[in-house]
Amino acid sequence: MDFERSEDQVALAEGVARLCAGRFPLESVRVAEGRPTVADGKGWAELGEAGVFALRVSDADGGLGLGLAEAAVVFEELGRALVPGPLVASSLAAGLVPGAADGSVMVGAVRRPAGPGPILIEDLGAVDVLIVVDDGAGELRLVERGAVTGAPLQRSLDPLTPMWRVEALPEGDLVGGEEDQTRWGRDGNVLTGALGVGLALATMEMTVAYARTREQFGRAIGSFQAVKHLCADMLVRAESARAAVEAAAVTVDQPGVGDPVRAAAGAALLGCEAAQANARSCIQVHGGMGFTWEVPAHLYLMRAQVLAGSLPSPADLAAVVADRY
Amino acid sequence: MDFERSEDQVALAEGVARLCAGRFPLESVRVAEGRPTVADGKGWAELGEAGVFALRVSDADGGLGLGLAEAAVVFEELGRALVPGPLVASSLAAGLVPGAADGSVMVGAVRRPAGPGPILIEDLGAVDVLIVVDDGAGELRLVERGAVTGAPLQRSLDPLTPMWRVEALPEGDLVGGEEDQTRWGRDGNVLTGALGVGLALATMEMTVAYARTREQFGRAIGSFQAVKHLCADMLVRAESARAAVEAAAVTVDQPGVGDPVRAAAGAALLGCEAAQANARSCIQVHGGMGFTWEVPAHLYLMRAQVLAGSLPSPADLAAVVADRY
Amino acid sequence: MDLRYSEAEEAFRSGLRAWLAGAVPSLPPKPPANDWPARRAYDTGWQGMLHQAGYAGIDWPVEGGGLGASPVEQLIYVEELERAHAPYVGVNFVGLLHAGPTIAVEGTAGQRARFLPPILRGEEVWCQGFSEPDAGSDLASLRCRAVRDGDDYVLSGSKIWTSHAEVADYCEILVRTGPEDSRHRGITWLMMPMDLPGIEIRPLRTMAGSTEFAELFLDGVRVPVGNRVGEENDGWRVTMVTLSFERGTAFVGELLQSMELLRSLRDVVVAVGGSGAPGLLGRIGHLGAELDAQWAVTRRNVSQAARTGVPGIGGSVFKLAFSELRQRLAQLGLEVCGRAGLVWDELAGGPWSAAEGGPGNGELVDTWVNGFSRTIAAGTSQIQRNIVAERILGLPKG
Amino acid sequence: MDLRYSEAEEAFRSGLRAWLAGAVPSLPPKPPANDWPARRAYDTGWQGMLHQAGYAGIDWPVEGGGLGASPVEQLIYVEELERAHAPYVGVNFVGLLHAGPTIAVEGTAGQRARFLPPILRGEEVWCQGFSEPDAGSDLASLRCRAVRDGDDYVLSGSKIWTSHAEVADYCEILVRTGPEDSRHRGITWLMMPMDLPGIEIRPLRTMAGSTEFAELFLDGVRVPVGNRVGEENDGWRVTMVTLSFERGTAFVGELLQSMELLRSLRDVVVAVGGSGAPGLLGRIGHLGAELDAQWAVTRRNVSQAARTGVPGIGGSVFKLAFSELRQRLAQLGLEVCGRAGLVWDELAGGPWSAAEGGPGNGELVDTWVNGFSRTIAAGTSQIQRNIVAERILGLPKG
Repeated sequence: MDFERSEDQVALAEGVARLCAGRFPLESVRVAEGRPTVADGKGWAELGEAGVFALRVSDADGGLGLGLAEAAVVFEELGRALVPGPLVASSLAAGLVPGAADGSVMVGAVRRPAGPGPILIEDLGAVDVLIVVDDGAGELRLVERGAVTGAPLQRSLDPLTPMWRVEALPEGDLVGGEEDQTRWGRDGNVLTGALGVGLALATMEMTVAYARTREQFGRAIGSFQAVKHLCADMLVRAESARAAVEAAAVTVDQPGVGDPVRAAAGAALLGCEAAQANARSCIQVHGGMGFTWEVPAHLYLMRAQVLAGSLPSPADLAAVVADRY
Repeated sequence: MDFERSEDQVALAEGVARLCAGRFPLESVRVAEGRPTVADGKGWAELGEAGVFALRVSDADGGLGLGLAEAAVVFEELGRALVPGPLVASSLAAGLVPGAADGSVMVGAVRRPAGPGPILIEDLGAVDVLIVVDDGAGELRLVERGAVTGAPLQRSLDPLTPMWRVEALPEGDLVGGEEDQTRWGRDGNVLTGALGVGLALATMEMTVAYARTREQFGRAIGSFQAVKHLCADMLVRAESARAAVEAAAVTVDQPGVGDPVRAAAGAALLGCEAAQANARSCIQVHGGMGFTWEVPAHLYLMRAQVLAGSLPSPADLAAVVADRY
Repeated sequence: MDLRYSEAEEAFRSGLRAWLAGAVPSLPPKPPANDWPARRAYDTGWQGMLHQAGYAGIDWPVEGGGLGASPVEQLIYVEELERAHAPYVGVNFVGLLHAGPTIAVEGTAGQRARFLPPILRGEEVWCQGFSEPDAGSDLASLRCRAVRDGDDYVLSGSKIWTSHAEVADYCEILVRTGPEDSRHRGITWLMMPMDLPGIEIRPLRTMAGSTEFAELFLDGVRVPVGNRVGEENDGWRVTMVTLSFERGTAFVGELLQSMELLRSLRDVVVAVGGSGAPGLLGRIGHLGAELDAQWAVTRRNVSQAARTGVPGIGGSVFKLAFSELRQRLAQLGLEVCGRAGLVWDELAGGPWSAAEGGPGNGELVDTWVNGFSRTIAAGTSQIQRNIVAERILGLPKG
Repeated sequence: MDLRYSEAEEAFRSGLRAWLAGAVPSLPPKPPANDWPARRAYDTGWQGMLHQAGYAGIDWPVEGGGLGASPVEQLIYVEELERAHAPYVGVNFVGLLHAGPTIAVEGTAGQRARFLPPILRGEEVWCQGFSEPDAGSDLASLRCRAVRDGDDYVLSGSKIWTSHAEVADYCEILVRTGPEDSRHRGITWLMMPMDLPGIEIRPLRTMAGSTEFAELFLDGVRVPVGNRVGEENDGWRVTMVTLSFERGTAFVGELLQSMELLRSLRDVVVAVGGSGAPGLLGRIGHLGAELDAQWAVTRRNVSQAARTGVPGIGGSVFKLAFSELRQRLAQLGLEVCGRAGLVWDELAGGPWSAAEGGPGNGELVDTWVNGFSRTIAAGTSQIQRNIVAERILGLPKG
């Protein structure tokens, strides 16, 4: 048992962090804020070339043959860098949808809604194909972008994740049965949780940096206990969620070490919560500046909301954990 | 509209506070800790003489003809002083049970349980009669103490509120119908909330006094923000709950100013929560000493638990508020 | 403790209610959120109507042209306006609630005569220049300098969080007239015309997408000495006078609106049902009890103000409690509307939608996003807790 | 990241498990809670059995007579003991987990030979004399004096929170040998025999009703200089060495027990059903996810210790998170057992009762009451947050 990251995993994280810093620096990502299409095919192809989506595809199929643990490590960095686009869907679709693995095809996803209400889809303007997850029927279906009639909404909560409205979803082609649909939910929970952990770490670091330098009453605000304790709680949340996410990933990779479904649900729950709560603390510690558009604290908060909105509700995730405890 | 206490109400509170300080100083109350019978008839009679139970009985019937607002003011002081015994039941029984109003008869109460499980009754060793509240049937029934077979439990959570176990409750005599039972629940909510507010204020004052004098790292611990903020939150909780309890009392007294049932449920909810949360903070700020038997912080916590245990569950109280909002 | 209103108070209420019943429906449609000239026209138009009807400056002292109403009448006033869904005070906020009252109490007779009537009539709009980039929580460290030169003060520096600066005629501004380290003792309160040379206004976009606030950059702006309210270097006290003038009713409208929103969410949850409903209703009931408690705190606060002229500890209690309550309420609202909470656009098709009688996802999103400012603006919750602990509970300064 | 155990580790686990399966059922009944002589006999008896079986001092260095097991084996050890419901370390806590390891690392060869074997065999019991009435969170301000007189130190002062003092043979005690204001630099670590003249032990009752702790009053107690571990005035460092020796497994037993308790509560809630069940199950699932996360944090911590010899930031994360988790778990437990939570006596008749396979109300009450010490003992959560903020996040001291 050695739950530390391996040297390869550390190197992988550093590599992705470098890629993000070079290709997706926040100031350049922010240029697309509020547009109906944010993620672009060129950036996507670069992520694909770097192996972001092909990580778990077997060597034989041209992938890297790694595990969900490595994917979680990568996704933490993608979250931290606020990389836009349907990262989780495209990663889960690698091996299922031709072109997903190398980033030449951008794959989005949507749950087929059980009840009434509008159907909202993230990044519909950018994707090439859409996976419709039908939890009721236990199916994954593939829909070509062209077969979907949708319109961008004027003002998405996350200005880097444009939401599109679709009146009705086509039936689509069956690409996965119950096992795939279960795997999609489980692994999606882990990867979404990993993105959340990345967000939570980013806001923690941003907050600590600000608290060290911002002065009020003649001292750095980070010297006040009220601020210190907010920061300490951010660390506890982020590190607890990170451990949960990585343990869930390893539990999927290594049969027998635990219940992967329970671990994945918990990882999603805590990863998103850490992202949300840390973003709130980040805004609070930044004071008035935290409430401005300019300071990116709100972007992390809104992305956290998007992640949470892509998952089953917290109550449903908790029910899975309770049921399998 | 003048929601401040009147001069008479202020004087009433001061009088009860003086009575408690003289008759029920904590060091003398604590002598009875852990005994199967704590409340005593003599003290009860003195409370009765002071009018504590007869407050709302009409002048014509030998009472003081005051309102629930005055009762709430009095009960806040009784809670603050940790006065033991079935205060709420005896107050609600005044006018219903002969002798309750003047304290010559100590009246306890118990809800007739809907489901299985042991029947626990507070202070059964001390009471003369018992009101059985049957929420299902919408009735109040009177049971003589002698008709109840019970045994004291060895170790009650609140060492000043001995719990007795009873295997079965006799049927008893009908002393109140649905209206009385509804009134019992509503006014009991307010009075229990008032006791809770008293507890919350007592622990707040105790905590602030300790934080002012206890030194660590060369300064009073109350100068540290972490302690300050715990204390500030105690004030917010206690004062919010106090306002809620007193507004509920006045809403019962003055038809037309609001919904007394909703206000009473909210008062019970917030009064008990303030008592519980402030006791927890009191223990925390006292550090190791707060965990000792000697420092009375735990007595306030345990009394808060007893109050909460005498009420419908927080979920049920909240449901009443939601339903009537 | 009496929660009944007197006959005179009830008469005031019914008169106001009757007038509002006619006035509110006669209003033009609300202008777009960030069209400030249009919003100025709308808000000042409404203020003009209030003035015509005799409802302007209800809580202002009579010397200042106000009605000198009691805090209880003021409470009734705010309550009725909210119940009638009347427009918010909007761009008149600073003039009516802060600058005006300050001038009414601290200004000269000439200043009162010149500046107060246009505020009450809705003719002149004010903004506030207090905070600075490096003076937020620690306002007393402000650095914007004013140097006396003949009959003028010459102002240089910058201000932030100046609301409605783009459409304001005057700015109540705090400047440093004492030495750099004079803190509270070296601050002066001035009325700065916004059309003077040397003022640059840069809109500041909030995370809610609003351009309500701006940064001000002042470079040699000459403000006549006659525009000073109070003595030189006495501006801190002048400001505090006005803050204590605010008698605990500033958030009454928002509190009542929160109660209405909660009721609406309750209806949605009941309509949707399902296994999640009891849990959500429990949270709704709890929030309801807490909002009721803050309504009680408000009435206590107003009663104290009516007796003593100043609100008691209730103001701090309310601020701390309500700012967090409002955030929790909005969080619950966002959960209720599910994925529709991922967009500001008002959508139809869900039980939460305005089209089906619900609060509307756009409204919920707006409430949620704006909620984040509640624990920051006008004193962060951290600063508020320090104040409560030190000034009310008497804990030693740290 | 690998969560699989090696063959050697699995072999260690199965050997231990097999031994426990025989040993635990052979134990006598547990003595009453506050009968300390009986508990000493019980706990030391169990330690003797562990020693006989070769499972004593598993995580002690080999030089100290321990097995020098890896942190992973230590984790397995604690885990298996908990799964087998083996006795807790009890009165041997200080000797096995603190005083012994300190002597093993910092003591002389003679001290090791004299003091370590009796601890491992369960023959000598230790207590701890660190905290003082005026030195709690601020331990470095301790005032208990030790004055050198010939070959003795003469001790005067008082200590508090000395666990199992009544039945202890030795006390690891921190005393002030430097000037009054020398703080960390003037403290010395001594081994004080508990039978010396001048030691008064006054039991300290906790709010849980336990007399596990005591106050010590020392009046001219003569401790031989040979009983000093480390140099004079170097006691702070000596103490810290041991604290870092603790490799993140101290609360593993309690964590696993918490998971078992949560499962048990889940079963009760499912059995009871009703409209409150989904809400309770939601809270249970959330707590479950959080406990799982702390189990992951623990394994990370142990892995770091295995690689580097010292645990990383996980120890502070775990302490802060778990102490509050434990309180919330206990709170939930108390809610589940309703009015039965108003007494410690184990009752029958409800689905939560031990008689019906539930956790038992007495157990739940005990967990709840003891939970209050979790955010206080071994560094309050407030102090912990300061440490995390300053040492891990690098925020400036305030």
